This record gives sequence, structure tokens and C-alpha cells, in this order.
Amino acid sequence: MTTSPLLDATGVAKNYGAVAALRNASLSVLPGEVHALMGANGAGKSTLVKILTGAISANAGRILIRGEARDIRSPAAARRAGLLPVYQEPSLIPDLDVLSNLRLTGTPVEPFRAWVRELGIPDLDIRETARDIPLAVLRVLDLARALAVEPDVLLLDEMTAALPANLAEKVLEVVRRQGDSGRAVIFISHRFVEISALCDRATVLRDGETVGVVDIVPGVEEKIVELMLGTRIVKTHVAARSAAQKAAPAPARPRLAVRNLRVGTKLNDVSFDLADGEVAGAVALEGQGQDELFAALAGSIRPSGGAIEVDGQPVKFSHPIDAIRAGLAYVPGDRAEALAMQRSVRENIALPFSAALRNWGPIAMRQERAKVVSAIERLQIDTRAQGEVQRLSGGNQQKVTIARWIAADTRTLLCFDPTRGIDVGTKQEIYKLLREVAGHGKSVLFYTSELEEVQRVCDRVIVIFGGRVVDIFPVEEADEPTLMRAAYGLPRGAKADIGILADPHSSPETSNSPNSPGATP
Amino acid sequence: MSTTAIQPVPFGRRLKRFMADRPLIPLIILLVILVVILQILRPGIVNERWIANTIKFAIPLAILAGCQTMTMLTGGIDLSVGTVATMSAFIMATQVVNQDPAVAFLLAMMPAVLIGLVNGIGVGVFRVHPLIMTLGTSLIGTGCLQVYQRTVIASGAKIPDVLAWLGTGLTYGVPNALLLFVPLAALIVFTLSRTGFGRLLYAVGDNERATRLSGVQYWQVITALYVISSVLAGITGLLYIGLIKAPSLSLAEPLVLPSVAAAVIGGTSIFGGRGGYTGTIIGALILTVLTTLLTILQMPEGARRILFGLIVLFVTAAYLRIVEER
Amino acid sequence: MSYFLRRQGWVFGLFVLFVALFIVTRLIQPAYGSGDFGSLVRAVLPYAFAVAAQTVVVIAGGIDLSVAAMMALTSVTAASMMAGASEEYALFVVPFVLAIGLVLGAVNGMLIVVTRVPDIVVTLATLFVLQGAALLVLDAPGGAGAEWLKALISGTVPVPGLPDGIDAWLPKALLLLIVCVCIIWIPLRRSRLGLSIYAIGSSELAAFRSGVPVARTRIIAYALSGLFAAFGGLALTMSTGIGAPIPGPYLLASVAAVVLGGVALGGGKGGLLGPIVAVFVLRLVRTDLTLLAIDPNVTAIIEGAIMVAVVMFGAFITMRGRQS
Amino acid sequence: AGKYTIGISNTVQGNGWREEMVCAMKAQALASGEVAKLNIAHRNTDAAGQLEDIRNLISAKVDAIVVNPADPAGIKAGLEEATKAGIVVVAVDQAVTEPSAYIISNNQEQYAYLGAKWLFGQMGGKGEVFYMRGAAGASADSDRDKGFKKALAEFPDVKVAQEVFTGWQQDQAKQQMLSFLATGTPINGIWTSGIDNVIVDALVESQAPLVPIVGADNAGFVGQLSSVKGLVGAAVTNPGSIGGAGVTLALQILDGKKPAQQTVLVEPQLWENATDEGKAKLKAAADPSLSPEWPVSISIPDWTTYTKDQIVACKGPGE
Ligand SMILES: Nc1ncnc2c1ncn2[C@@H]1O[C@H](COP(=O)(O)OP(=O)(O)OP(=O)(O)O)[C@@H](O)[C@H]1O
Ligand SMILES: Nc1ncnc2c1ncn2[C@@H]1O[C@H](COP(=O)(O)OP(=O)(O)OP(=O)(O)O)[C@@H](O)[C@H]1O
Ligand SMILES: [Mg+2]
Ligand SMILES: [Mg+2]
Repeated sequence: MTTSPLLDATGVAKNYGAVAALRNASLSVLPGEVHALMGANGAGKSTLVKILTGAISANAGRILIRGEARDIRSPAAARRAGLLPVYQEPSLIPDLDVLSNLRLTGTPVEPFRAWVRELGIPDLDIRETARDIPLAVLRVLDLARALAVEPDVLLLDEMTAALPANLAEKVLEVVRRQGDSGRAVIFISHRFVEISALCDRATVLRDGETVGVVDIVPGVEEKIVELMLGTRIVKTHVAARSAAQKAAPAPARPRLAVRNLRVGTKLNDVSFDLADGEVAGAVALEGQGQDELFAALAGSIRPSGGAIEVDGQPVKFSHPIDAIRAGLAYVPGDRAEALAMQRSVRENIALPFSAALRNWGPIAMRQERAKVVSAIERLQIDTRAQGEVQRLSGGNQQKVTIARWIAADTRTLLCFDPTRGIDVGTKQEIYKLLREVAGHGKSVLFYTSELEEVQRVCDRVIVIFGGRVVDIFPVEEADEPTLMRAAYGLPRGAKADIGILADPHSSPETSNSPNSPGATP
Repeated sequence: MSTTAIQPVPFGRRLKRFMADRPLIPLIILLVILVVILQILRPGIVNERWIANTIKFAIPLAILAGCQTMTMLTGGIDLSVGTVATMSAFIMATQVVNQDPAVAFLLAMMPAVLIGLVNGIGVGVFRVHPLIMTLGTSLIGTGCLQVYQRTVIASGAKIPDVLAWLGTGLTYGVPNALLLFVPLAALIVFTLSRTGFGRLLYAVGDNERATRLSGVQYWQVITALYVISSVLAGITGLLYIGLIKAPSLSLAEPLVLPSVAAAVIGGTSIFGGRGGYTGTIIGALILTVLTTLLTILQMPEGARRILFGLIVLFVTAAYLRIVEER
Repeated sequence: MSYFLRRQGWVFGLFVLFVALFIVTRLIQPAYGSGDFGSLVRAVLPYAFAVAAQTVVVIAGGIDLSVAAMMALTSVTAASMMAGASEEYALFVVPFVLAIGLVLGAVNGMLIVVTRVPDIVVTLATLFVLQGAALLVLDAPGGAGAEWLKALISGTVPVPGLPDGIDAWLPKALLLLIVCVCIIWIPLRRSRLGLSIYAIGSSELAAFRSGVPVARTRIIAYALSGLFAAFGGLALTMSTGIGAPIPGPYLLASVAAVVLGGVALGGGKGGLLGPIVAVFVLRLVRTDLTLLAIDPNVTAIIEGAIMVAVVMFGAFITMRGRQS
Repeated sequence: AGKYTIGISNTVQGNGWREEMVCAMKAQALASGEVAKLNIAHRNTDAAGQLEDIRNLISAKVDAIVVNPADPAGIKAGLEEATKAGIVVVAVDQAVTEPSAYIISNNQEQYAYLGAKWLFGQMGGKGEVFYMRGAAGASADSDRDKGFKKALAEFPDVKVAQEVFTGWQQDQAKQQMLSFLATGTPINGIWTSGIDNVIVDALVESQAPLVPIVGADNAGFVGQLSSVKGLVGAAVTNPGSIGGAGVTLALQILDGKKPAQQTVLVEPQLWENATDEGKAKLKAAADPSLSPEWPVSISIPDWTTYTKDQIVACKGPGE
């Protein structure tokens, strides 16, 4: 490499009290490259991004920008130095409309609009208040806002984690072009397919330390995994599906039966069954009604029509407690929605125990402890910072949201994208766990935005498009291209190239296919 | 694995961390410092009688601050406690003239329960901001009390002996009020740390949506909370009337802002989810001692208020500095 | 139009309520006329400034318990400086007092930023400090206001070319309120600073990450609050002609009117118009109750009930809105 | 059967003295038979709030306004507007600066002077006095301070051990007393601005020596002066019934009987329990049936015509 790095950070360290989030991290990014930053949950990726962009200050370390030492003390300073982040959490001001958000950051409006369109959202109303915009779109807006000021270094922290495949593709495409135009991108993702489709090099963090920088070439995944996880090497294909496959003499009465369910205008007609001992995958693009489906099953919103039956009995939920009583527990994809961040891991896991009025009395501490500890062990939650959940890394927080219902021994889990932002190792554990849960005769409804997961955990696939179930088929037929086509509402068997994810070697142009999504029907 | 335990930690940091893990210790130290200053300013003041007196006056404040602590844990605040305490005190003192004390007691607690219920429903069901809700009910309560006062002008008032004994009496130099307070405080501390209800208070204050998804019915928790808070305030009123022995229509109002201050000084977060009652009790003691300290300083009223404000600010800031060091 | 209604629906509703109340007033007291309206505006003036002071910090995600004490301090300062001094001297006193408000407000903000103590506690402490300072300036109500200052809010604005009948409905006090508030608020609202104030109220973290200087913005918000409170203090001196060191009921009233005016106590939402219309509504309610000679103790009940009911109603329609 | 509507403006609510004042106004309005309706603006507020109330009363077209001013100068503008609108204005309890208004008031300066002078005499003309004032900033308090200082000047050997503002709050005063006792500072007398019975309670409860105390003629304190053993003290009259007198004055003016002067002062009396004569007066005045916060002088000869039942019932015309 003859070019000098655009950004060069060495020896970066950051302590939170006794927890060392970063110990000795280094990162060097060349002009024109898309540089992956990888690491297991809690490795310190987000922390490094925050330090580089002035959102927090480091305890030690040296940061050079174009060879000059810079002391970046605030996001505004980072912006002046040409560093623009898209953080793991959306950063628009919730109560301001999009336009005001742009004015606030001094972002030019027209380029922003152009980028938004390019990123697959053709009809954005910039007068809309950020609070009313769905999460996935917010993420895209964050990115468009960063792109509009043409930064030298763009830092994307799990940009694609909350995105449906269609939007994710657009993002990848745009990011790749950034690299082509001589700028640099630091790209954080837990999805290898994205990394290999996009990145030139990867820096791997483990426990707050940079443990290696590798070039992305075919077959490098195994090496990265090894670096990320240290000596621990996991088999990437451990799906315990085979066991459940055999034990599936469909029972006469399904555990959960959904009939012609309707919610507002978003969910029009959904019917399916969920049997005991089964993991059913739900697949949909962003905004096809899956949020409403899960919310209705969880008792968060009231359906406007149709019926839900549990164990053959018709049920009406007016509050999540009703669903929980019927044995349905909802694990939201957004952990901030599920966790009391200032409370301990234990209290978070034990929360459902105290929910009902009759359990408001004294707590049986020992019993509770046993249940909580066993759940923590089953999910291998890193409890170094268990005093407050907010001090855990994102992935570990995610595990706590599931552990709660494992401890409560719930019969049916409604998991909404539970592996969002989770490292490969943990993902394997969660897959295993879900299979195990099903193996014990329980059932899982599993929505995922990562299509490859479907094959690993599910027995059946339910495809939702435009608020309707468009297809239900066994997992054997569910390879990624098939799923993708189904998710776009195309009939099974039709052939069309869809997106760079379907074929990593296709050129970006092909993905501008006529049935480009984005608008909800 | 990644704890920084290898290199020796300087003593100052260790001390800080030690105190940060035990937030009560700096508070107690602060209390002691105040008492020492008092003793230096007026040698001999700190004696048994003074201590008993301080405790007597700190107890009503501490109970009201308990109401604030619990409501603040859920991200709320209860500004109606002053009115509720005043109402129950006034009703007790006027009803006991013609009624059996037990009946008078029930009558006195009725508005407390009612206001608590209204607060709870307003905040829990209609989602009115607690500040506004409790302010509103406190205005309504005050108005009702004044209308009520008209009807009892003729009958006069009387302080039941039990209350006077409880409020002012000493047994072997120990205030009788402790007989009420110690079990009450123990109950609050236990409730907060070891019961499902206590857990829910913290959790609801931290993230209400999360508790909802876990099956918690917000309105139940909030309604129960505000009723409990109001009942505690009512009990405080009875205790306080025993101490002051002069029913007035604004008896406990001056305790409201200090009760908020006591809870905050004691380390309870006004934004919810964090805090506890033991700190609050010490906070109440600190404020009471501070008041005495300022009474003793011979300076104009204005200067005294300035000093009070500055000290409250300083204490809270110093305490936060110590505890929030991470 | 629907955009306007969605944004300003609450304010519009309040305005309708005000007009309805005004009609009720005319029904109760057919002789209620322009002079009485002038009285209403003069009563509104200090409340309006207090609520403006509160609104700015509430939008910025804070709360200012020291508003009333600040008004007392600025009022006694003005009154004691003007007492026995020449009329021209007051020309110097007015900006001086406003500067005091601005600086002390900024001090509030700085204390919050530096000590990291919650705003409600810091301003509770400064409430005591400012009260004490007011008592040091004047230990009893006293002092005097310059005559031209007092004249600023009495009488009506003679607009040339306007018939007297309409002119009579334009009290000077109303003009003063509009001018003072607009000069500060409208440019602010349109500026980046104004956006920043909304931003830190809406989400401090997001604002910081968007490059907003959070600390500076917060200090400015409190400084503005101090400035409005100083206007309020001057308004008190204008209407009473004295300064009183014991703060009036403006703290609770300001918080109540802020909420009635559609400003969310969490911050980030609302504007200044709503709270000021709310103040008009609350004052007119009091007038009506006096006109009806309602038992004074019942007025407290009614005021409390209105506050609770209106806010509950607001909560109810938001809930309905969310369901549909 | 009456023909007048009278507006009343008062700015302290829920305290014994002011309640008695308002009840006296109601009772007198009823007893006079000339008043059709009272319009009472009675709440806790400041001068600005009182201005608002007065202007609302003007809007309500009352015939007369009886006002206990929050501040003498602060409501001048409102009173001026009232007179201009043809409304009779009478200020009670405290003076106002508006020249067109009539004033009927307790002599606050004299009130303090009488009590302090008696107290210093009891102390033998020397020693330390604990000076418990009213609310900082209230004008009645500063008038009383003048009287107190005047007496103090006459007794050069009397020193103020400590000066506190009770805010006219019973609980606050009691706490201040207890704190002060705990300091062990020797005192020879206590002057209170009318918060008296709780001070006696505090002394008794803490078994402190009973030094001479001056208070007001509140029912509780008057009772204590006869019943508490070893208590030497004096009550200075400060009738809340001055409100009734204000109504009478307003009615006289409305009926065309203007008084010679704009200002009528009611002179306070002092009842002490150091002499037999004083004891007799106290005994005659004592009224345990009243609320301890109510002054016992519930009527003013020549000025009020209601009965005790009427003032205690606290009902105005039409109620
Ligand atoms: N505010 C905080 N207080 C205490 N510890 C923290 C804090 N923020 C992060 N940490 C700790 O720092 C470590 C690194 O966290 P970071 O968020 O950088 O991880 P990450 O690599 O982004 O993980 P993920 O992939 O799960 O997002 C974790 O162990 C986390 O517990
Ligand atoms: N304005 C007043 N005029 C006469 N006496 C007063 C006044 N204020 C207080 N006092 C005295 O204080 C005693 C009781 O105190 P109280 O609480 O009633 O004061 P206050 O009425 O609140 O004072 P103010 O009316 O001046 O605000 C009364 O007995 C009376 O002697
Ligand atoms: Mg991260
Ligand atoms: Mg993550």
C-alpha cells in the first residue's frame, strides 16, 4: 500500500468504571476503501465509532486524520474533520420534522432528497415528524443525511441490521459506490454475506483489542470468525432441525390458529397455524404488516377483524398480560423496547414473575435466583456488567430479552427478528436455543430479516406480502432466492434476478430491477 | 477478563469507587459534617434533647419524602402530599370533637384515599403528567378543605391525646414518633427491595413499554402507588398535627418542596428507575439539621435563604459527583 | 389547512374556548366591555411573561422552578432603583434589570450543565437563593415605578384611521405583550438556535450526535427564561407600581398554563402561543367566577378541576387519535 | 331585602385571623339588612393578584369594595379606577396610599409598641429578648417593627438575642422556638407577632423556663394565660372583626353619612396576667369555644352589630 491512510487510530482505550470497553484498538482506513470493522457482541465496535466521531472521549489513544493528529471532542468537530457516522441507534430528533433535522445539522436538502430516492424511498414527506417514521426508514434517512454532506469517511454502525432485504441492498450498493469515488467507509455488520459483497479489508476486534486486519478474499470468513472468537471455533451449520423434522406428526389441534386476521389497513388477511414443537418462520419485506401481526398476537393492539385461537379456544387480547396468560410471549426486535435499562440483568429476567397483581407480594428470592441463573446459563449471557442492563453490549442485551421468557417457561415465543445485531457465535446459540425450545414441545413464531436464518431454524415458512399471507411452504424448498422472490410477492418458480445478495458477483445495475420495492402497496 | 485490576489503583480512586458502591456512606459523612459544624458554632448544642428534637421534626418530612421517593421511582412526583396531610390533620382535629376517635380517623383518611385514587387514575389511565395531576388534585383538595372549614368553625378543634403523645412525647429521651416511623420505614424499604410491587415501581419508571410487554398493567401499579403515597401522607398529617398541635389550612404545605429535595439529596433520580428510601431518610435528616444550622446563624432572613439554596445545591452536586463516578 | 390543524389543533381549540368563554362573560355581565377587557389583559401580563419563561425551558426539556422568584427579584430591583430617581433614570434601569434576568437565567443553566444536578433541583435551590436576594434588596414591599413605565400598560393604543370602537379593544398592555414576546420568539423560532432548543428537549443524545452544542443551548434556554421572567418582574412593577420580595403564584400557574397550552412536559413539542392563550383562558375563568360571585373557596376547586379535566381531555383525544 | 352589593378583596386565606375578618364582614352585612349580596374575592395572592380581583369586582359593578390590602401602594391603580367608577372603597386592617379610599384599621405600630413596652418592663428593663416577627416583607410586619423599635429605644439595656421571621406559620414558629431553646442561649422574654400559643406549648414541652411572652388576643393564647401555671404574659388585641367595621363604614358612606376623616384607627388594648385587674380582663375575654387561632375580640363596640352566633356561623346575606 503506497497511499497514506485517511484515518489512522492507534492504541485507543476506553474504560467504563471497571469495564474496559476498549483496551488497545487500532484502525487504519485508506482512501477509496470500504473497511469492515468486525467483532463479537461487546467487542467494542460501537465504542470505537463513538470515539472516532467525538460522541465520547477516549482514555488513551492517538487519532490521525490524513496524517495529522486531531483531537475530536464533539460530533460537530468530527463533522468538520470529514468524519460522519451513522450510529447503531437512530439519531434524528424525534420531535422535529425531517426538514428541521436537516437544517439543524446544516445538511443541504436537495442532495439529501436525491440520496433518499436513491436509497429506495421514493415518496418521503420531509414535513413528517421523525417520531412517526418507521425505524428502517429512519436508518436510511440517517444514512442519506450523512451522504448528503459528502464525508471523507463514513462510519456505518450496523446500518443494515434493522433493514429489510430490499432496503439493505440499496444501502450496500450506495456504500460500494462511495468507495469507488475515493472516499472511505467503515462498515460494521454481523452479516458475512454483506462483508464479502462489499468490503476490501476488515479489522477484527476482540475484547477491545485489534486482533487482526485481513483482506477480504473468498474463503476468508473462517479466518475472521476465528479471530473474532479467539480459540473458540464454532461450526457454522449446527441447525438441530433434523430432530424436530422427524417428530412432526401434526397434532389434531394447532397450538395457535390465526384466521383472516385484519389490523387497520396494514394487515388485511392472514391465516396460518402454529403447531406445538414447531418453529415457523415469517418472512416479509419491511412494512408488509408483520409488525401489526406480531403486535396483535402479543396483545399490544386490537385486531379489527378475524380470529385468534389458542389450543382451539378463541381468544381476545386487550393487554399483553392476556396473551402471556394464554402462553404467548413477544420478544421485540428493538431491545430498547423490552428492557429496563437501569435495572439489573436479574430484575429484567424476573420481570414477568411480578407482573400479575397476585405476585406483588414478597419475592421468593432463592427460587427466583435459581430460575434466573439457569436462564442466564442457557443463553450464555456475559454478566460482567450485570448491575445495569444498559452496560451490557447490544448482543447481550438482546439475549436478556429472550432469557426472560425462557425463565418464565413460556409455551409459545413470538420472536421478532431476535438476532438483529448479534454476532455469529451468539446467533448459533440462539438458533440452537429455539430448536431446543421446540424440541421440548413448545412453539416459536420467528420473523427474521436475514433470509439465511430461515433454513437454519424453521420448519415452515410463512410469507407475508401486502398484509396477506401469500405463501406457506416447507423449509426444504426455502433457499434464499426462492424466499426473496416470495417476499417480493412473486409466485414460486418465477425467475428474476433480485439484488446483489442473491448473487454477490452481479453488477450493481442489475438490482435496479423494475419491481424495485420501497413503497408499500 | 477486562477489568483493570492489574495495576495498583490510586487510593483516591479506590475511595471514590468504594463510596460509589455504597452511596449511603457519603451521605452519612455529610450529615456528620453538618452536625460538627453546628457543634462548633454553638458548643454544647448537640445533646440528647437536640437529637430527639431533630428526629421529631425530621420524621414527618422523611415520610413525605418517602412518598416522593416512591413516586419518583416511577418517573412521577406527588405534589398533593402537602394538601393530603393537611386535610387529614384538619379533619381529624375537628371531627374528634364530636366523634369517636376511630370514626374520626376513618373520616380523616377518606380524602387521602380518594385523592390518591384520583391521582392514580389520572396518571395511570389517562396518562396525565403527574406534576399536573397532583397539582390539580391538590388545588381541588385545598378548596374542599376550605369549604369544609366553614362548616366546623363553630365546633372548634382538639388534638387527640394519642397523637400528641406520638407527635411530641419522649420515652427515656427517645421520641415516641419512632414507634410509628421505624416499622413504616422498614416496610417501605422492604417493599422497594423485596416485593414484586417494589420491583415494578423501578421497572415502570425505567421503561414502561418493557413492563407492558412483560404483562404489567401500568394503571394498576400507578393507582396502587398513588393511593399508598396518599395514605402515607395522611398518616404524616396525623403525626404532624400531634407535633404542631395547631390545625391550620396550610399545615403541611411547607414540607412539600423540602420533601422533594430530601428524596433528591438521598439519591433518588427524578427521572425514575433509580434510588431508594434509606438515602431519603438521611436526606430528610440533612435538611432538618441544615434548617437548625441556619436558624442559629445570626443573619438576615434573605441571606439565610440564599445560604439554604446554595447548600442544597452544593450537597446534591457533591453527592452526585461521588456516586456517579464510573 | 389540515396541516395547520394537525400542528396547531390544540392552540386553535384553546382559542375557540377563549372566544366561547368571552361570550359567556357577556351573557353573565352584559356591560362587560372594552375597559374590562383592558383589565383582563393587564392581569394577564405578568402571567404571560411567567409562562413564556417557563415554556422556553420546558421545550428545551427542562423545568424552571425559580421563575416566580426571579420575577420577585427583578421586580424589587427595578422598584428600588427607580424609587426617588428621575424618570429618565428608569430608561437605564429597564435594560439593566432585563440584563440581570438574562445573566441569572444563564447562571441557572450553567449550574445545571456544570453540576449535572437535575434541573428541577437546581432551580429549586436557585428559587431559595433568588428569594433571599429579593429580600436583601427590599425586605418589605416598596419602591416605586417610573410614571412612564406605568403608563405603558394603561389605556389603549390610538391607531390612526381606526374607529374608536375598535380602538378601545386594543389595550396598550396587549401591544406590549405582543411586541416583547414577538421580538424574541419569532426570530428565535426561525433560527438554528431555536431548532437546537427543540432538539435538546426532544432527545438530548440525538441532538448531541447531530452536532448541537447541548450545554450552550441549554444555558441559552435558561437565559431566555430569565429574560422573560425579568419582563414579568417589570410587568409586576408596572402594574402595581412597587416591588414585592415575596414571590407571587406565578410558578404553579406557569407550569399549569404550559401544559394547558399544549407544550409537553418532556420537552421538544409545542410553542409559545398556546400557553399564552391558556393564560387568557385561566384569567377569564377567574373573572367569570368573580362576576358570578361564586364562593371563593369553590374557585380553587374549579380551577383545579379545569386543569385536570382539560389535560385529561387532551390525553383522551391523543389516545383516540392513536387508536384510529 | 338589602339594596347594595359589596365586593370584598382579601389576599390571605385559611388563617384564623383573616377568616375571622371575612366572617365578620359576612355577619355584619347580614346584620345590617342593607346588603343584598356579597361578592367575595378571598384567596392567597399578592398585590398583582389583588389588583386583578379589584378590577374584576369593578367589572361586576359592585357598589362598594372593602379591601384588606396586600400592599398599601401596590393596589393604588385599582382603587383609583374603582373610585372613578363611582364605587366606595374602604380599606381595613392596613392603610392604603390611594387618597380617595377610606381606611379603618388596627394601629399596627401601636400594637407592637404596647406589647413590647409591657414586656421590657416585665423584664426589669434589661436582658435578652427573642424577637419573633411575622412574614418577611409583609407591610403589617414592618409597621409592627417600627413600634417594636420604638419601645426598644426606650429601654437601652434590652437587647435582641435573636430575630426570626415566623412567616406567621405555626409549625415554622414552633420549630424555630425549639431550635433556639436547644442552643441554650439565655433569654428573658419573648415577643411574638401573634404566633403565640405554639410558643407556649414549645416551652412547656421542652420544660424550659417560662419567660414572659407577648402575643395577640388569639383564643388559644388567652386561654393559656389563665391556665398555664407560671406563665406570665400579655395579649394585645388585634380584632379580626375589623372587617365588620369596614362593612359598616362602607354602608355609612353609601347612605351618605361620610365620616369626618378618611382614616379611622382602632386602638389596641393590652391584657396581661401579672396583675389581678389584668387577670380579670383576661378571664372576661377568654372564650374556649372559639378556634384557638381566632382572636377573642370578635366584635368592636359601635362598629359591629352582629351576634357571636352570627359571626361563628359565618354566613352572609343570601347564604
Ligand atoms: N455506557 C457504558 N457503560 C458501561 N459499559 C459499557 C457502556 N457502553 C458500552 N459498554 C461496554 O463496552 C463493551 C463494548 O461495547 P460496544 O457497544 O462497543 O460493543 P459492540 O462491539 O458494538 O457490540 P454489539 O455488536 O453488540 O453492538 C461492552 O462490554 C459493553 O458492555
Ligand atoms: N395583617 C395583620 N393584621 C393584624 N394582625 C395580623 C396580621 N397578620 C398577622 N397578624 C397577626 O398574626 C396572628 C396570626 O398570624 P397569621 O398567620 O394570621 O398572620 P397573617 O394573617 O398571615 O399575616 P398577614 O395577614 O399580614 O399576611 C394574628 O393573631 C395577628 O395578630
Ligand atoms: Mg455496537
Ligand atoms: Mg450490536
